[in-house]
Amino acid sequence: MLEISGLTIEFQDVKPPLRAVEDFSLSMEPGEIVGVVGESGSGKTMTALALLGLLKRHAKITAGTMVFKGKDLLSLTPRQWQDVRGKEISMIFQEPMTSLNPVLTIGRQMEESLRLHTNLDGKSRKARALAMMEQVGLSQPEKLYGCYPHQLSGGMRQRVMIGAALVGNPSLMVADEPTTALDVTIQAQILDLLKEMNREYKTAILFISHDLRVIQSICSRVAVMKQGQTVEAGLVADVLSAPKAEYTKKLLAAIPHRGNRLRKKRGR
Amino acid sequence: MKYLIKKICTLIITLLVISLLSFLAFQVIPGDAALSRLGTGATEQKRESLRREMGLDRPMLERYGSWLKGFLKGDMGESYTYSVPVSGLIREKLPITLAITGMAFVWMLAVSIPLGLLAGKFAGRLPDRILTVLNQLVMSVPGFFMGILITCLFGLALHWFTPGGYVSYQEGWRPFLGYLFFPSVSIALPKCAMGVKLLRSSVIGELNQDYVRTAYSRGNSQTQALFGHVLKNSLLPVLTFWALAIADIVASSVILEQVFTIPGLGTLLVQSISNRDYPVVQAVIVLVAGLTVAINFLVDVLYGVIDPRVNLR
Amino acid sequence: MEVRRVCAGYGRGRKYRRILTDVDFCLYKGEILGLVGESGCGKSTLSKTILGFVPVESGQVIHHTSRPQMVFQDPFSSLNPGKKVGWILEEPLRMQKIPAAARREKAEAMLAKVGLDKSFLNRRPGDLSGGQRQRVSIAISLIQGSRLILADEPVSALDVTIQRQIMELMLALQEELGLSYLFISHDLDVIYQMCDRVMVMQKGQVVEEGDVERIFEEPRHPYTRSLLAASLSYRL
Amino acid sequence: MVEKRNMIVGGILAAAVTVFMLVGLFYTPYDPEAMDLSMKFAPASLAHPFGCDQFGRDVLSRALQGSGVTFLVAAGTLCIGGGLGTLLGLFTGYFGGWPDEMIMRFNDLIVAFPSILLALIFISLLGPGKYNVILALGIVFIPSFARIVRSQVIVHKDMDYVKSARLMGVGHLRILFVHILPNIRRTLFSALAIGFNNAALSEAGMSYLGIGVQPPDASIGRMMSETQAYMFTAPWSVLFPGLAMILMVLGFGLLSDGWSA
Repeated sequence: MLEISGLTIEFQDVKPPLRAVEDFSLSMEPGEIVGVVGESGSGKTMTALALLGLLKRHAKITAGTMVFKGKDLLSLTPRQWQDVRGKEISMIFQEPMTSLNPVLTIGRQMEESLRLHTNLDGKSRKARALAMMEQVGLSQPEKLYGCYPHQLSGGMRQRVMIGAALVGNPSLMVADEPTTALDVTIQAQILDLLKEMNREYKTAILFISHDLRVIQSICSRVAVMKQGQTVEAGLVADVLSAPKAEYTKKLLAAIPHRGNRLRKKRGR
Repeated sequence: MKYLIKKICTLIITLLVISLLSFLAFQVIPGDAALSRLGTGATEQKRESLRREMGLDRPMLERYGSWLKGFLKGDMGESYTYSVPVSGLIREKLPITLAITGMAFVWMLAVSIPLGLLAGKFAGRLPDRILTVLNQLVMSVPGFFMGILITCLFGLALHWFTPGGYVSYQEGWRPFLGYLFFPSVSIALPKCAMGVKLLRSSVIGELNQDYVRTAYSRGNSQTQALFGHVLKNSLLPVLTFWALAIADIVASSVILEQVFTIPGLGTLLVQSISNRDYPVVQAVIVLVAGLTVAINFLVDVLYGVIDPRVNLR
Repeated sequence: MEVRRVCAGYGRGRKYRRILTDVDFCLYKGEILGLVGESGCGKSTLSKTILGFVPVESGQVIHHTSRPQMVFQDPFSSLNPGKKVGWILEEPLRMQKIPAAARREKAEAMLAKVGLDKSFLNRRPGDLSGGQRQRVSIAISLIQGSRLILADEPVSALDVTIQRQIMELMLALQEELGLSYLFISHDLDVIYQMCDRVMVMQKGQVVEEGDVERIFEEPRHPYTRSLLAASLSYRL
Repeated sequence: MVEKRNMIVGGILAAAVTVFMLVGLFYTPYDPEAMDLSMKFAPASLAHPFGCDQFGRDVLSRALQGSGVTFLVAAGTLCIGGGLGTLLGLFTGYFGGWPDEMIMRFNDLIVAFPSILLALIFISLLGPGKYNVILALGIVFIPSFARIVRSQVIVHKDMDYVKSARLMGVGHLRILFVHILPNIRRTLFSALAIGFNNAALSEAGMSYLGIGVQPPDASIGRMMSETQAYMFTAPWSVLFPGLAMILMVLGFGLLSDGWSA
């Protein structure tokens, strides 16, 4: 369904141009959840933005191809991009507060993709939006419909983001650190929701995270990135149990986990 | 609703404070009001009787009360210089100043919103650069100098209007407003420049917000994102500027009325200050202050309408 | 240090909102006590209360040793952006009227202890990476000779590899200097790796307290159980 | 990049204008009041670079003297308004509480009010003249400075570095002046540059209205109100002083932009 190969992204506003992503390759099948993991500066977010053609002006794709359902994404005109975004590929972001427009109602933002990509009238749009809100676990959707983002908690906002991203029934959703800003219990709920939506709608998810624990719980395959380069890729189980790259080993060793207490002596 | 009530309370208190302060200010004027009215040649007796007649012998708070009551009824005292009721003077001049400031405000909105959006959208590119330079220049011209330049260019050189040929509104609204066109433009120009600059930076700031990225990710075009998402957010900070600009417009109108010899409130105020005609000065000040505060109140309410978060604060 | 039945909150008069209710615990010498809970549970308020930034409504905070110091979560805002690292490090010594030469010497020595060389003295916080800043923060907290450190999410803003380095540094310093930490984190795994004892906090109250192994293996309070159930732990 | 260029251009302009004003305080090529009817409306020449006015007075000398007075007024205003306003903003912002509430409410009221009108009230009470103008404008400018400084202090006082300084045993005053103040200096400089402009413009406007600086002190505003009628016959008598004013505002404006960026 999605075939990225040799993707290279450069920042061209500095001299010499800075390579943010180098020779990135990835393929995804329909309904699959694939993870990209890396520390800050690894280029994982740039890759995600490139998939929706949302790179800032000074970041340029200098090599590689991105083919989505037979369409060459890199040759799309701005007009054609608009038809892909929200309809074929949608995206959710890390900060559910700032990623929602503060002065528009939840309802207006939920049904935006429908307004842009379908000919549905206001009434059926609202019906679809309300049904979707129900599905992403927002109780009392009628009441929330007229609310504004600041009236919702962080977890609810992320549910709204997910609902708004799925309401147009896209085949791929890019999720850029969707649970990083949330508490552990909320994080678990949102991850469950994403898995459920993935089952329900067969929407493939490209899951970007810095946290291998999250990747392990939701993804089937993973690519490990470091400073723009893919150091390792494969099935999550393989990569985590038998890492080949030095960096992956280092990363795995650094993850806090309960098999390895750093505190040897105990004080009193 | 709670927000509105709170704002109305603030408005009333503010108005009271303003009236009290301006009343007190003109109570501590150096020199005796009765003295300045009669001149130094008057006898002690005459002054005493006048003081009683003017009510200057009563306690301060009582005088404030009766002054306020009179003011609200439209009785603003009597001008020292012209010996006519102040309210009459003001009623005659008020429409002139309202017309000129109103026109200036409309020009400001009409020019700064589209240009500000344009400059913000094309930030760093040619239209923006031209606008920025132009803006910087316009902002640097002192108000009265702008008036003089415009008089010279459009009045003396191009003969599009007759400098000093003011036509009263009693003689006809069209020539009246026609004469006010250039003065109001002179007032509005620097404010336009400020407005464009502010809206531009506000739009640029909003365009960098995460929610704009979200809007694009749902398939909005640049124009759709600009008008559907960015516009409302970026107008919020500019709204505050507009409220302040009204005060500035009123202030410039005082000066520009002089440049274009228009007998409005500003001219009246300046003359009264020179003549130490305190009742007139006081009335004009309180009136302008009241108007400014009221307009600020309206802007606050408008803010509450546009920004849903306000009700929480 | 002892915290005895402390209630505290923000605001005055009618606007007062109580954040902490009857928080009661001891921190022993040389111990690392973890504090875990979700955002808004009062973790940060507790540390501010202990330091005296938030007034105590009732109960009391007793310091048996010197005044505690703090390592903050956000290394970007905890260092004055306008000053050089050396200036910041010397500021507490300046307050104690220590002569300039001795100050510089001490600052250098302290930087060495946290693994930074003396070239850092002349750099500004803006030029440092997150991990380096957090090292500087630790140096500041130690330079006054305090042996009790409150660490409010000291590793949350860092990448895992850096996070690990800072955790190891803190443990090494603890052993070398016999420090006591109150270690606040939202990450259960970090707490497990670092701490001797742990307190679980919910809505301003400590709902469960005990040795790390005990809490993780047989949690008693339902809230602790739900936290443990929700937290993703890396499994081999 | 653009900011840096603005800053350089603005700095040069502002410096040049300041030198011009300072010279005007001490030296003029001719006696600004000396009338020479033979030179009435003389255009610009080597002897009179800015030409002469309706009484044959040298426009350059008058502009120099006038801008000297303008400088004095603007600087005096900044000392009073900027100085007191900054102090007020620092203390109210840092300590907060009810005095802060009260003063800020009062500030809101005054900031919303046309500043030149406020100054006119003071003038109408104090009477016109150089020093009264300084006093009036100075008082009127306090709230705007207080507001700007306060908002910045509030941002900084909640940052962790201030708490960290408290833990180092640093006193409130030292935190305010040594730790926080240097971090808000750019905003402060920017406000001062804008304030200089506003003060100079207000002085010019008030003098233009005839209720600002009084003779024998010269003033560009009054010069222009006198020569305005001859704009067409002798444009230099108005244009040159006006141009001087524009350059000043432009210079300080660019400087302010550069600092605030």
